[in-house]
Amino acid sequence: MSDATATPAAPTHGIGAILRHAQYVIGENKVTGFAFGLFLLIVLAALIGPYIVPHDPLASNTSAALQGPSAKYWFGTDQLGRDVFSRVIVATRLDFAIAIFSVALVFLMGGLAGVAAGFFGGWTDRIVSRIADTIMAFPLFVLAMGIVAALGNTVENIILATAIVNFPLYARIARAEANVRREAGFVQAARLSGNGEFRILLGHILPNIMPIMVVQMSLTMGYAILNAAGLSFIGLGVRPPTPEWGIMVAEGAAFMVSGEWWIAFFPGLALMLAVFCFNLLGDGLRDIIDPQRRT
Amino acid sequence: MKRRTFLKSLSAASAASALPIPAVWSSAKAQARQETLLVVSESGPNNVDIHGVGTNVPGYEVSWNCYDRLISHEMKTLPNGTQYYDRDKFKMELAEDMNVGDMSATFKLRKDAKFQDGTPVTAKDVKWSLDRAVSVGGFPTFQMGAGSLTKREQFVVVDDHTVRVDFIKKDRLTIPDLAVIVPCIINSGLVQKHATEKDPWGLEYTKLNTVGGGAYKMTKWQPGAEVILERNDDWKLGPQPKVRRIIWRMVPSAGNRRALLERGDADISYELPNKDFVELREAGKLSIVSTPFSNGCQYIGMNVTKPPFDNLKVRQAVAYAIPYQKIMDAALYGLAKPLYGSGLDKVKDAAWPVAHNYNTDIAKAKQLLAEAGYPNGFETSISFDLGFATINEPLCVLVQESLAQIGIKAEINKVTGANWRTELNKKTMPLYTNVFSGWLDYPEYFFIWCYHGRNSIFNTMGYQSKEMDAFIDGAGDAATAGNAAAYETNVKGFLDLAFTDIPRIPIFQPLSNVAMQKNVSGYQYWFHRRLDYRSLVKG
Amino acid sequence: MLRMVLKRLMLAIPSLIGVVIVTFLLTRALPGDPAAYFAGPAATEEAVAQIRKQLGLDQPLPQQFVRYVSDLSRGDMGVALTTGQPVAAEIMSRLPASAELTLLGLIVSVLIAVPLGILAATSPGSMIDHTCRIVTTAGVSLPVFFTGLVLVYFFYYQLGVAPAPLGRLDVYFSAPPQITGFYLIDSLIARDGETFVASLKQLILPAATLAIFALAPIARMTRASMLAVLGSEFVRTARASGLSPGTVIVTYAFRNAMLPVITTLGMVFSFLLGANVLVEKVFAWPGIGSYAVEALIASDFAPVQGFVLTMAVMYVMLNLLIDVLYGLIDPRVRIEA
Amino acid sequence: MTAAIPNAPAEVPLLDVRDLTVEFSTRRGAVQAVKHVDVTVGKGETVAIVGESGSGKSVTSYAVMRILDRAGRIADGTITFGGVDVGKAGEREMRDLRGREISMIFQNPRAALNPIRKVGHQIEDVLRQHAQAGSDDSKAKAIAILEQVRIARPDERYHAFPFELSGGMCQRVVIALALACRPQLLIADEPTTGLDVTTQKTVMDLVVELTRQRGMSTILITHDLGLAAAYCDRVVVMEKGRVVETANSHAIFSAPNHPYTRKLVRATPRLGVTLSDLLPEEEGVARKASRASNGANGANGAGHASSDEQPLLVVEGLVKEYPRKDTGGGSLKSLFKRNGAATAPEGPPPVFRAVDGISFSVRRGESVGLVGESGCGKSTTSTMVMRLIDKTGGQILFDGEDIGAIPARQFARLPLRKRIQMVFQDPTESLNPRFTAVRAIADPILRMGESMSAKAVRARCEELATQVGLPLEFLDRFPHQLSGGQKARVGIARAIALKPDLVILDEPTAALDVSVQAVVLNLLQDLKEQLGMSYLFVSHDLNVVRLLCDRVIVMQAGRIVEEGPTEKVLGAPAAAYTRELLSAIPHPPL
Repeated sequence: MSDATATPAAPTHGIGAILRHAQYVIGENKVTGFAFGLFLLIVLAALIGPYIVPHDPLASNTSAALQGPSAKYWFGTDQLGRDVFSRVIVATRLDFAIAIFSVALVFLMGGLAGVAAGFFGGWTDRIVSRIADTIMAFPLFVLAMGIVAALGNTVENIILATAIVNFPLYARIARAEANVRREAGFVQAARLSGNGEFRILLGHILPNIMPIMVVQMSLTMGYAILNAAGLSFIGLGVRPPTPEWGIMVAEGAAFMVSGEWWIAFFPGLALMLAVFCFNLLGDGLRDIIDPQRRT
Repeated sequence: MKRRTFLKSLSAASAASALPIPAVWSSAKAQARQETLLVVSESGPNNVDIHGVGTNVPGYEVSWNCYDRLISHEMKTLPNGTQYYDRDKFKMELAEDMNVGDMSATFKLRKDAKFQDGTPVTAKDVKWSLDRAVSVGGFPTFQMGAGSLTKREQFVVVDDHTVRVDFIKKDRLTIPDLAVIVPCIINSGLVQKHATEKDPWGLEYTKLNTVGGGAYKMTKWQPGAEVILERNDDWKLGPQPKVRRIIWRMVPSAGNRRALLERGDADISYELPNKDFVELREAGKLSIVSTPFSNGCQYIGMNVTKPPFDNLKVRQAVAYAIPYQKIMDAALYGLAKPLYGSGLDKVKDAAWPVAHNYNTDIAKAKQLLAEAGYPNGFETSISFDLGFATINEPLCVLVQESLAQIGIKAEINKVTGANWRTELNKKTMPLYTNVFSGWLDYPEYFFIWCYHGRNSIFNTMGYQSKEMDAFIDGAGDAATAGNAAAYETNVKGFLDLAFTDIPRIPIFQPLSNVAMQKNVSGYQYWFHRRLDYRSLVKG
Repeated sequence: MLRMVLKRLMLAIPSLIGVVIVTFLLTRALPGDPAAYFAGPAATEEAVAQIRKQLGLDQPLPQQFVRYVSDLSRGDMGVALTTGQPVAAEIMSRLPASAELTLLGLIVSVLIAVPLGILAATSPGSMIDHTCRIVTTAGVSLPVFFTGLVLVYFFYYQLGVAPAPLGRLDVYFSAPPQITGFYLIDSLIARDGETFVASLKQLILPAATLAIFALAPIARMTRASMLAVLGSEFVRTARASGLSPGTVIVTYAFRNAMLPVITTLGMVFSFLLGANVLVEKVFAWPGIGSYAVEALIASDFAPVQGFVLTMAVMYVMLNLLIDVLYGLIDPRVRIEA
Repeated sequence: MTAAIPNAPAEVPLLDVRDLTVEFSTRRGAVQAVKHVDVTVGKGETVAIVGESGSGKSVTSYAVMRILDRAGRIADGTITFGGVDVGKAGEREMRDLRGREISMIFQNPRAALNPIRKVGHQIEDVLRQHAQAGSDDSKAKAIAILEQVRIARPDERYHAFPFELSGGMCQRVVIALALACRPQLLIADEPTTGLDVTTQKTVMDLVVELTRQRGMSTILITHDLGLAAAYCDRVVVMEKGRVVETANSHAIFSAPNHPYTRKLVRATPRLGVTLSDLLPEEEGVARKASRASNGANGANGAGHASSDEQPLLVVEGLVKEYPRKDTGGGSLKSLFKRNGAATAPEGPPPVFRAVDGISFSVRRGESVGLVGESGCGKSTTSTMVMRLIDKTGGQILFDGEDIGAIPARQFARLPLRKRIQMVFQDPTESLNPRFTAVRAIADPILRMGESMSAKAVRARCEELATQVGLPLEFLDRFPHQLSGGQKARVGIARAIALKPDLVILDEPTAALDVSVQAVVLNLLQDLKEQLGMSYLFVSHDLNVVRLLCDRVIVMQAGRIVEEGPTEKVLGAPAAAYTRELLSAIPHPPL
């Protein structure tokens, strides 16, 4: 056949192609490669961190309080003589969990609501858009504070608050993406194939906007951690003595001026690196999905 | 290398340009600086009238400096040189003479006393002010009540310059209670102009304005940010204060407050973390004055109305499990007076605060807990006021860790500042830490609030003991009657009982720390622990 | 244009109603009892109950809501417990401080980020591009309170080049006569160079903290939209017509690329207003953000409600402003309205 | 691979491209988009560069202008324009060249104009850049140029923004921009693609007229061999980055030399050919033979449906109204409104009738063509018949049942759904990017077919793939791994999976290259014969309609202007509009 001149796509399977593409992007873009490596480190720390740290992150040792970084205490010790390094590592799991769960939650709430709004339009759209507008009209951090203050400062509520403040972002992106595809040829074709509207929404639209949502999720993970840290900073974070980066920075902030910079610095650095990693990774993912639309 | 030199030159250049600016641009400003005292603290007043609804502690400071009272206290010098108010010696302020009789006290007012608007202070003003204190309700009325001043009829105008205060009962706290912040004398004529039917005491007006005759008047107040007080040059009730102008800035970050002090920008600050005080003292660039809180201590309280803390052995176990020394070292940096491990089975003196005989002894605590029927411990929560997190948080973390060793799993519960009082009021927190200190420095005053069966808000444990009540009441009666021996027996009685029954575990007596520039002097410790600007000197 | 403004305002009304309701419910759910707070220490149960009644807190929620709304319609936002001042007055007096800081932060950020974004877009994949990406991403990855603390530590405490982080003006200066409430502008109007320099010095660190945070979204958006526009056909046409690179980039590409950037600016501004809350706390800045945080921590309803409502109104006005600005640049929007 | 250049201009050519190679650096390394290309353009000559997508024809022109993307570079060869070595010229020199000596017009006129700048100012920018006008006279000059490109009321249009002008008008502005500085060479890159055939004619006529007047040379870059031959002196045919043939335009149709040119010429639909003629010789012969044995001769012989039988589809008085949204795009009214010139005496009706009471029928086994220019309502009609949108009025009877009365949302669940299917215009867009080919074909079977095992579904899909000529190894690929023709086949396989009675073909080949179009059209014809389906063929291309349809319906502004058997309507059109459409089709010189 004369038209059988398809592009010579080496792997016939999609996943293979994506992996190859990912490999290319990571290879080509050192920054993304670095972010990916960092991400693996974070995951590793979250998974096995608590079993490998040199000291008990909760054990106080007042005789060794406020020691600077040394061979024994790599990141120094805090006010109660706890090992900052161990606490920073152990905190990874909690911060990572906050990020993952809040992002998953906001995807379930905002992503699905947005897709439905964009696809069905009409009242669904109006309600979802109104909710998103209302949330947007709040200063987001203050709303998160309010939610945590009102519901109590537990990890669950921090996750919930982070998810709620991100709702408009997800709803809007999902809505826009679904709206574009609402009358797309393949959606029309799906209608012709006898797909009901819900099946089209979940089976055809949603998978197509997943890549964009995944990018967004990666970027929001960083924001989720920052949000949790900010809440901790003003005293609405997790309960002591649980190690968490934000609260460690807040605790260490007071020691900064007296020269014990390491108490706040290392958790702050970890915090920054994690957020940095998620942001770069989001960028990288965007490259993988669509090299043209990198922003 | 390059970067370093760059930074150096940068800092040098800007230092050169930054420092002389005030001098070059205006010598008036440098002059002003000499006569201005910059005070920095974490929070500021919400109301400058102590009679107001919900006036906070910083508001007391404004009231103290801007209003006069009939009487005040003399100063004494502590061995370390600190000026400390003398509980037992009164000084005349608005009154030029006080005559305490059996069931009344008569005050002659100074003839030259004037309010800040120039109107003379009369007996009418005094009566109106005291009437107001006992009438407005809330904290001021309660405080007056502590000295058995409860009815307006108790305040009698004898003539323009004579006021008599009648006693409803004999109470040795009545006269001291007239020297606290609450019975301040207000310019009644001026306030009444602003009074309304809904607000007969003119609280709305005095909330924002200082309407007294004190040594300072508030000229600017930006809530949450700044208070400016100017010296009242017509003030005649004492030597003229040296500082012309007080600028009181609110700096929420303790680190910033410290930095301001160290760099010489701020003149004086209290409310710094202990660690900073310790380091500042070691650095020696500033004068640090540390004085134990009069009649106060920080303690661990237990709710005795509910299991498991209704069990004496559990309470004792907890008392043996508190890591006292660790708290002293890590949470307080040694800047406190320990109230534990006295080594004495019975208290030696009839004085308070005084140490109890518990010390950290995990084995004994375990044993006691087992005896109490909790060999494997139990789960509970320990709460603290987030407003004082610098000490409370490490303290609670240490206590939590230590309790875990005897099997008690305590979850830490942070309570926001405003909510703390509500929570205390509910009396449902099983385990918590708190500070209480009384203005009137008498042991029975403390115990009436904190241990008496009439269950005031500060008896946070819900502690009820007939025996305790008898001791406390006995001490009060003995004091009024002037029976020193009975007083001592009763005081020792309630102290020993408080330690054996141990519903609350005193840990330490906090220190009131003030850091100031070397050129600032004249600091005086008052029972309210706020600054008295009148005695401060700069330069 | 007026019709568009009115239409936009109408559209914002449901959101504002939503904000009022959500804020009301949220603040009622805050722990803590204002009555107990007002009653002061050592108050009896009865005293607390009486104050509760005075404050109307004993009534069921719907009635409290009606009362709140009717107060609000009279411009009465209630009285703050912690400072004891009427909320409306305090917000009005503190708003300029926050606005000045946020705007300066935004301006600094735009001045850095937009050229950076353009530079990155004109040479995608280059070192400049990567550096821009890494620097801005690092900026947005820093928690603002941490940035603020580190800046204070270095520039004030260590190097001593920055003034004390003590609010809007050094202690020994007095505020310029209030006209706009922006010290920078007011001091210029008053021809008081000394105060201008002093207030500018105070502004530098907090504004830098905010600017660092805002760099990334603006630079990214500038880069992305510039890249899109540079690849568009009309730019190709302009190039093919031999127009000079300056004309192409400024008249053709930049103005078109600004459109999405302006939208982003709106988002960034509202984001900064949120970040302000933390920055103001670090720098003792007497703005509405720190006011709201203190109030929230103290379970003090009225300021929180007032603050949120003010921010919501500002957000609406800001979006309106952006739409108008958008209309000025893009004739298509103008006609549609 | 360089073919001889017949009739090479004797004098020194204006543009001389020699051995040009353009490389793009991509992820897979450097790719040569243009390989060793030679093109010359003499003074006053009009040369067409023809090729299918990916042939490198546009890249060649960009190289001449030196406006390649960042990734592209001239790897080899020389480009000489009027004695200037373009490859070595400095950027400044090039800037002076562009717009003043060589200018270019692009495919999408609306996108080619700065959307937020008045068109007059855009022309002035060019004038001033090349010092053709100062600040005092630039406006007058710009208006004069607008007038030259036949824009009515140029002094008003000077202030218009591109979005306020129609597509044809925008293209005139682009032409004005290109000709403003009286360049010597105009490069027109697919200047009329996407425009209606009548607009195409006026634009092309204008370009030719203006360039002739000024003695300019022109390069026309197009995929349409017919257009190229009709308007140009010489034609350069490119394939995969190489020039395969250069010939005089009348020679290219009559005696194409290169096999590729021959294939291209054959595949171009034109008068007097049948479907099988479009295919390359051998295939076409075989196809013709098989059709002959089936007793049908090409498209028009398929009239085996008896006329007394009840028609499959009857449309009666069909109306579709949309609420009027005055977005101003291209409408003159908004222009008036803006300038306040006209007070718009009567307001526009509140609704806009996209389809205005049309009636027609489709018999079983019949192919009906629905033709008209963009906005005539043909797609709205087909979408309503498809039951994807609801009608405003009238009836749609399918097999006697009024399917128009069933709301579109419910229709998807009815068994009737599988009897009406559609092949979409854009094969790429109509395939879910996340579905493999087999999954896309299986979709209707899974949703509406009898329940069967996964194996059976697969078997059925393979059967369908074979039927539409899609090699089975492509079944597990995703759309982006398939070529345009393969995607079209997947779309067709999906449409016929449940053996529908009526298939609506919505410009099924508009997005395809001509050679692929030829194959797909033949495939559609074969399938129709095999399965006995009816087609409703929606198209703007009369040449294609002629090949595939038994009857033709011509629509204009929501109404039917003419209807009848294909030969009659296209051979002897009764309506003026039909005649206009026919005459606008470029006729290569034969």
